[in-house]
Amino acid sequence: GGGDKDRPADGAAPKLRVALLTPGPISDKSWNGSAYEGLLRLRDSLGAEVSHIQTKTPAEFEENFRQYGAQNYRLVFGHGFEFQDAASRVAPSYPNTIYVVTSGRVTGQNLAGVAFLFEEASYQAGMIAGSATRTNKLGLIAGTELPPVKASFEAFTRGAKSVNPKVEVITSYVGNWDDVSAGKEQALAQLARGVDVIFQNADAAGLGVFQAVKEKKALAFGTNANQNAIAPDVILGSVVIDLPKAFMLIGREVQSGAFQGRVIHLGIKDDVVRLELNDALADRISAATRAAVDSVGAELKAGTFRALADMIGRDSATTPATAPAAPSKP
Amino acid sequence: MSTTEVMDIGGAFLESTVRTATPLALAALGECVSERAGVINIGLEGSIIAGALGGTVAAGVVGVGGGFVAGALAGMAIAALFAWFAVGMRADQIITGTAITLFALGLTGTLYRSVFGDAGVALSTPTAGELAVPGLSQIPLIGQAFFSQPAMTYIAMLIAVVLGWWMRHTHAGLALRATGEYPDAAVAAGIAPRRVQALAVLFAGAMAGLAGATLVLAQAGTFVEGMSAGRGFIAIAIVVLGRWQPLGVAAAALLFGAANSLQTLFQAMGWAGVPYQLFLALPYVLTLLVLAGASGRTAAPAALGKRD
Amino acid sequence: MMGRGETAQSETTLLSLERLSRRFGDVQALDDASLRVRAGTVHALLGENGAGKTTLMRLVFGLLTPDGGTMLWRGASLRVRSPAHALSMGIGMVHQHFTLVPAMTVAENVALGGHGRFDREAAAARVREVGARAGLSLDPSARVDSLPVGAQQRCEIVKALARDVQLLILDEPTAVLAPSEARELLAWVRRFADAGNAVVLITHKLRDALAVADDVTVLHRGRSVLTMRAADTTEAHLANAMLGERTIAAPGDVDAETVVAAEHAAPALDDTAVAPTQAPETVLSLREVTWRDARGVVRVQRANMSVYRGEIVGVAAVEGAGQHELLRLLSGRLTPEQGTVVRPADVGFVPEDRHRDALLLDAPLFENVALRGAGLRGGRLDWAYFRRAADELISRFDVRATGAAAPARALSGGNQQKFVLGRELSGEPPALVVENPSRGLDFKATLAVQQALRAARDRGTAVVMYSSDLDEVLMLADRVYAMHAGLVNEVIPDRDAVGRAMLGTLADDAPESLGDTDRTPAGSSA
Amino acid sequence: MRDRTPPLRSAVLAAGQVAVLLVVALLLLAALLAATGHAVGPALTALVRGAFGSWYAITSATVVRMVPLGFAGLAVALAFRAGVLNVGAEGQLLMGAAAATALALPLQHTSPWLAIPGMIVGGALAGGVWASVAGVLRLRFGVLEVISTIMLNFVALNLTGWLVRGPLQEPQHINPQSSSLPVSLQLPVLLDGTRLHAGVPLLLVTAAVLAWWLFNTASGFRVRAVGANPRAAHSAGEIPVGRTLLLAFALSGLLAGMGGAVEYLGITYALYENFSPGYGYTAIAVALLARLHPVGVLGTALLFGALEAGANAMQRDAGVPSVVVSVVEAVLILLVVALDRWRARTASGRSGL
Ligand SMILES: Nc1ncnc2c1ncn2[C@@H]1O[C@H](COP(=O)(O)OP(=O)(O)OP(=O)(O)O)[C@@H](O)[C@H]1O
Ligand SMILES: Nc1ncnc2c1ncn2[C@@H]1O[C@H](COP(=O)(O)OP(=O)(O)OP(=O)(O)O)[C@@H](O)[C@H]1O
Ligand SMILES: [Mg+2]
Ligand SMILES: [Mg+2]
Repeated sequence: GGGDKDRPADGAAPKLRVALLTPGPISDKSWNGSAYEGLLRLRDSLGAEVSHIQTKTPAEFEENFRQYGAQNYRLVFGHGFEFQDAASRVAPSYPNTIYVVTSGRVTGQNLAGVAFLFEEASYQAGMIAGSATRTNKLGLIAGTELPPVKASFEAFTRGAKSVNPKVEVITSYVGNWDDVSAGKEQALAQLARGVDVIFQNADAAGLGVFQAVKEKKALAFGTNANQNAIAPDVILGSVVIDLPKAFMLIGREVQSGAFQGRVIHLGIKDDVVRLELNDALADRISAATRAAVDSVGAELKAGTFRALADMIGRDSATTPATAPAAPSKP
Repeated sequence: MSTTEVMDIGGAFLESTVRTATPLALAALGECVSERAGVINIGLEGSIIAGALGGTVAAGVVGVGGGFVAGALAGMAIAALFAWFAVGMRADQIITGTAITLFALGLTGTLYRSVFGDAGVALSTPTAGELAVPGLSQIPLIGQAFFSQPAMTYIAMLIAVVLGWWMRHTHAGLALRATGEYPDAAVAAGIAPRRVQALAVLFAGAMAGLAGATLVLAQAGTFVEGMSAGRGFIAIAIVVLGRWQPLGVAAAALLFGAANSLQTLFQAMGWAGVPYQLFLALPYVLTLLVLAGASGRTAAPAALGKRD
Repeated sequence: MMGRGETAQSETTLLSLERLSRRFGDVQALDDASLRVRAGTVHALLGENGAGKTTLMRLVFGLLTPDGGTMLWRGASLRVRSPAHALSMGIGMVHQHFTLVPAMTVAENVALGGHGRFDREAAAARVREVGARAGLSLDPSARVDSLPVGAQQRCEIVKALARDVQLLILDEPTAVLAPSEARELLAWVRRFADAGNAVVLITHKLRDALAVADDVTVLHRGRSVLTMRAADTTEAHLANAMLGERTIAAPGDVDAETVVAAEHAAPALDDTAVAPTQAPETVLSLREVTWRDARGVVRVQRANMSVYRGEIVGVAAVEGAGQHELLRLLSGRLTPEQGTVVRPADVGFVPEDRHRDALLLDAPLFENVALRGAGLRGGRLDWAYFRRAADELISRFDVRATGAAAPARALSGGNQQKFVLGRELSGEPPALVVENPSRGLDFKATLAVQQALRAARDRGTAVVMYSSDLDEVLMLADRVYAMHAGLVNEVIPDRDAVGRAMLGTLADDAPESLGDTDRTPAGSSA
Repeated sequence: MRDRTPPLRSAVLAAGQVAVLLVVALLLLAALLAATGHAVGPALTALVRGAFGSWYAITSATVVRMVPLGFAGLAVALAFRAGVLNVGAEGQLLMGAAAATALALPLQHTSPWLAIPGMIVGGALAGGVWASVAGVLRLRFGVLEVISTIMLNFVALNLTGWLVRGPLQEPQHINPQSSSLPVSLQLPVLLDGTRLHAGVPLLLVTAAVLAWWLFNTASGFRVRAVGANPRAAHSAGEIPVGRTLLLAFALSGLLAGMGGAVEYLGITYALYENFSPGYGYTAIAVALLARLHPVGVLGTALLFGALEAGANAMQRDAGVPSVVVSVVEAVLILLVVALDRWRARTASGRSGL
């Protein structure tokens, strides 16, 4: 979408200007695609003027952050942990711009990280997978190994073992996020080893995982966006990050002037992260499992769930997260 | 592990080998012809991605068969642009190829978004089913791998055999080889080297387009921006590995497919502790070792990459 | 000597070229060139290097289009669109530089340009049949790059004949051949013409032209300056025509009389310049030197050889006898696996293929001067020095070039050769090794090169010289070594003695037999 | 001689051709943008503004991008001059960055005057070693470097992926990246408020030194001679061809590795998996368009840097997605190529065989 070129006259209430930097193409139906949806939501609901850029390399992160700062954008999202260092370097130079790094843990006056508690719903997905498997073998496939991916795989494994201690988990990495055929081959290799449920987090390459699962009539979980419709006959459910909702929460906070630099935790409690089951396959999940999953959900909402306490930093939210970043420099 | 389990894993490994090798073989066989005419086409990657998109769009309208044809035509269209510069204008083949790849990756992304919207399509493309050869597909271990594959796999095998024959047993094949070895000799014998080169490049484009269409219509069932993922470059390496002989190229594609399947197999064996990147690097290291082991100077066409 | 009288029976004009012109950038290669080729005749086309001979024939073969003038083929207007078109009309051409694909077999090369299925057997049969008809024997399944040059030349001709041509253009076909091979080829040319066909023969050897041709045309600076029956002219007359009516003052220039005299000169035994009383000082020597190629074939076997200060040592051999390797061992361009080579640090070397082995074609001349000895130099290069050196070389050796900055490619073949020779002599090296120094040069350039070699010898340089033209070896050399199948022996500089030594025990089909030896490991591992 | 054009007239003629091609390029771009539903005017304005529109754009977007492209371009130019088809600048650059990263820890307590050059030298050596692998494969085993360097690029990419999750990962072991370089070890910024770092003058000096070495020293001449005609270099120049080729491989890798180290020290301050967006591949076009001249490389690297910078602005300010931008870049490269060929052809009307 094109940016609105009209500049508000001096003194008039400035229009909210929001920018988004994604590390990959917005046509991936997943991580980047839903962030772009969030940006459009801000445009449509809050009347914001928006801009998007797909960055290719860390060298471009800082440059684009600075460009948006210099153009007085009010809110700039860096979509992924990899934007942390650049954001913390740039933020002090542009105090009027708020930098938000999703999956990040950096904070500052005008800098926030958003920790999506993706683990919570991943745990629930693991419970369902653990009870749905007939072979007791579960597969995990990702593009490359990233912190949120690792955490959610760990939570998924714990959830599966909580209902079925016999399950064995196999992890494979495609090596990139857009080679669909390679994603499919990784899935087929796992399926040949007896895996019958696969939880994938591989963006576009994940489509290949679904294709393999479809062909071999196994089961799968979607991630990031609600991917249930992509292969309704094999996808049990999706672990969704409702990025539009998250963006709206942050956008409203910024608009209202209540923004504070911190790590913003968003999870099941906030209805930003949730497990969305595929109704078409509802019969594949036993009532008992469903009840167990729901009760975990309730505990997560209440903040009483302990099984992920060591992984999820919501309790430590008060202590500012230490960024690996160095002191910033203009 | 039980014997049946070993057989299962072995069978799956071979199946995966052949599947992975098919698009690589198609693209590499085309490139083999183009290089035999003295043209190295780094823009192959561009033809592959164009073939993937062309196949996707057409398959939705006219079905899978039409998709393959459209894929070949799309790959050829990109190759025509390359030929215009690299053969017609005698521009540097490497710069031109680099630009063509960039062009095709961008153009396919742009067209894909304008046809299917920013959100794209996913897994809605019809795909070609497997075609089991009666009897042969029942052979233990290798039956499924070699005789129960999408038709494109058999076509690739057939093309390798036919090309091998064609290069040695037709005058057109001789003309192709002469052009890549010594264009002046071709001219003296009444052959028009530029026409030969242009045709060879177009053929390579069509084959790369087929490879791209195969990725979508026989494997992934979907188009994704950048899904060619470097296969064009691998195909160029495979041509060298196969020593510019069609059957050698097919064998080299299988070897590369095997190395890649080994990588997926190792990961699926759950060998925790070994960094997965080492597995991912395996096919490339293996290729280097094979090249070094097959010592002795490889016989590249003498005029490969030369401008005049 | 060969029934030239009989050809008068046919007066049909096969090819007629009228007032053709063609220019390349600033060079007017053809200005007003005319030529008339009668059926049943051999037509010699003569002219100095750069006169336009090749260009004229390339117009006929469809490789170039004329800027002006008319061409007639069998009386009808001729517009040749491409070599394929020329071939289809019965015009074939054997080029000055081979146009064979080295990596393909003889049969494949001969079949090149056909249509439809390629049948290896049929193609081989065709080679044998055409070869038998023409008296040119060839192994159809041999790879061209394994053949000695003589066989490659035969392959070129068979390739043209297999297309059933009536007019065959031969551009300097004997330049690369040993004398016996050249004689065979010319005899065949005569027979081919006598059968009702026609041949245009481009050559620098006036004697050959007069011996075999019916008609002669001389080109000078793109113009036909003389056309007549060969029977009515003499070498001196032709040489005069080739030199044109220029008045010449440059030191390298000569007149026709000298040229003809030089070509017929007896071996110069009397003009050794270094005082014979001095004990000879050995400059280059080989002791029991053996060298094998990459395939393990012995090319030089236990060679012993000495070259003294102030002499020219000739090497006589047929192609493929190992002289190529011998010269490189002497000049230090190859390292022997066995035996010792004694040589000074600086040995000048003039290889036969100057394009491939001596020049950076796209680099300016002064960089080509700097190339000599580049492997031994360090630090900064003083380009001003090399520019001066190039200028000096250009004037001293009469190299026709626009200046020190001209790229080597811009020079004609003869001038490239003079430049290379001059460069190798410029450091006044104690030793100089030259290989076929006058290949493809016109008589004037040949003479200049020969003079330069003698002058070097007279200054005290130890010169080793190989030429595929035995007469040239005998004319220049003080002593002669003959080489056969890797074995080196000194022989008395007498035509018969040398001829026998270089052919070894083998009979007249020597080149082909040597080719076979190359390909048979059994024959060479001895 | 008669149709030799006077210099002034031919200069005007050449300028005219360039102008015509530029107009063609702009029309093509306009058509492309219009066809994909973008406002043409704002998009092209953004392209120019992003590259040259402000002091920040020039120093921090355009010139900064020129640095890795320039070093990799020099690497490719040097190799191609020697007849070595090094397509592996990408992997060599990554290895250079990785080595510099690895040296950051041991060197961080020494003086920056020691540490910064130390990291650059270390990066350069790593790149040199990586390229030498291809050199040895070629000279010992006859493996064509076009293939081996492509393979080594993939290996380097995976190696980097492992390093940032293994030995070089930041101390908290969360993110797949190295820890950020302390300010004291970063390449100094030359102009406050910009990203113009000391790597820029370093590139200029390197190009000048390389040009001087190639064209004025005996060893540079040997490299060029071997590239121009290895047989003549051996036979007429008595140049050790194998050793000279190996030198070319190593020096080429050295330059690319240096580029990686400088990019790390001056821009990214950390090693990432996707450290390079393909600088090593673009560098091939950079070098060839510069006709393999080191000083020309500076010009073409600047051109490509400006293109990328402008392309970013087109995305940000005119909403032209990056996929369209790469088409625009490709069209511009092809036009430059066409112009180049047109010039070459009008310069010499030669015909073949
Ligand atoms: N393709 C070309 N481009 C530029 N100049 C050319 C070209 N071909 C020939 N010439 C020039 O045209 C002139 C005639 O060349 P040509 O090859 O016809 O001479 P030639 O008589 O065959 O000489 P030689 O005896 O050396 O073979 C020479 O000055 C040569 O440099
Ligand atoms: N023209 C060439 N083209 C490509 N590679 C070559 C060429 N010439 C030589 N080489 C490679 O270099 C290797 C060594 O070449 P050469 O014989 O020149 O050795 P060198 O460098 O002189 O060795 P040394 O330094 O030990 O004397 C050869 O085996 C070959 O692999
Ligand atoms: Mg000639
Ligand atoms: Mg040596």
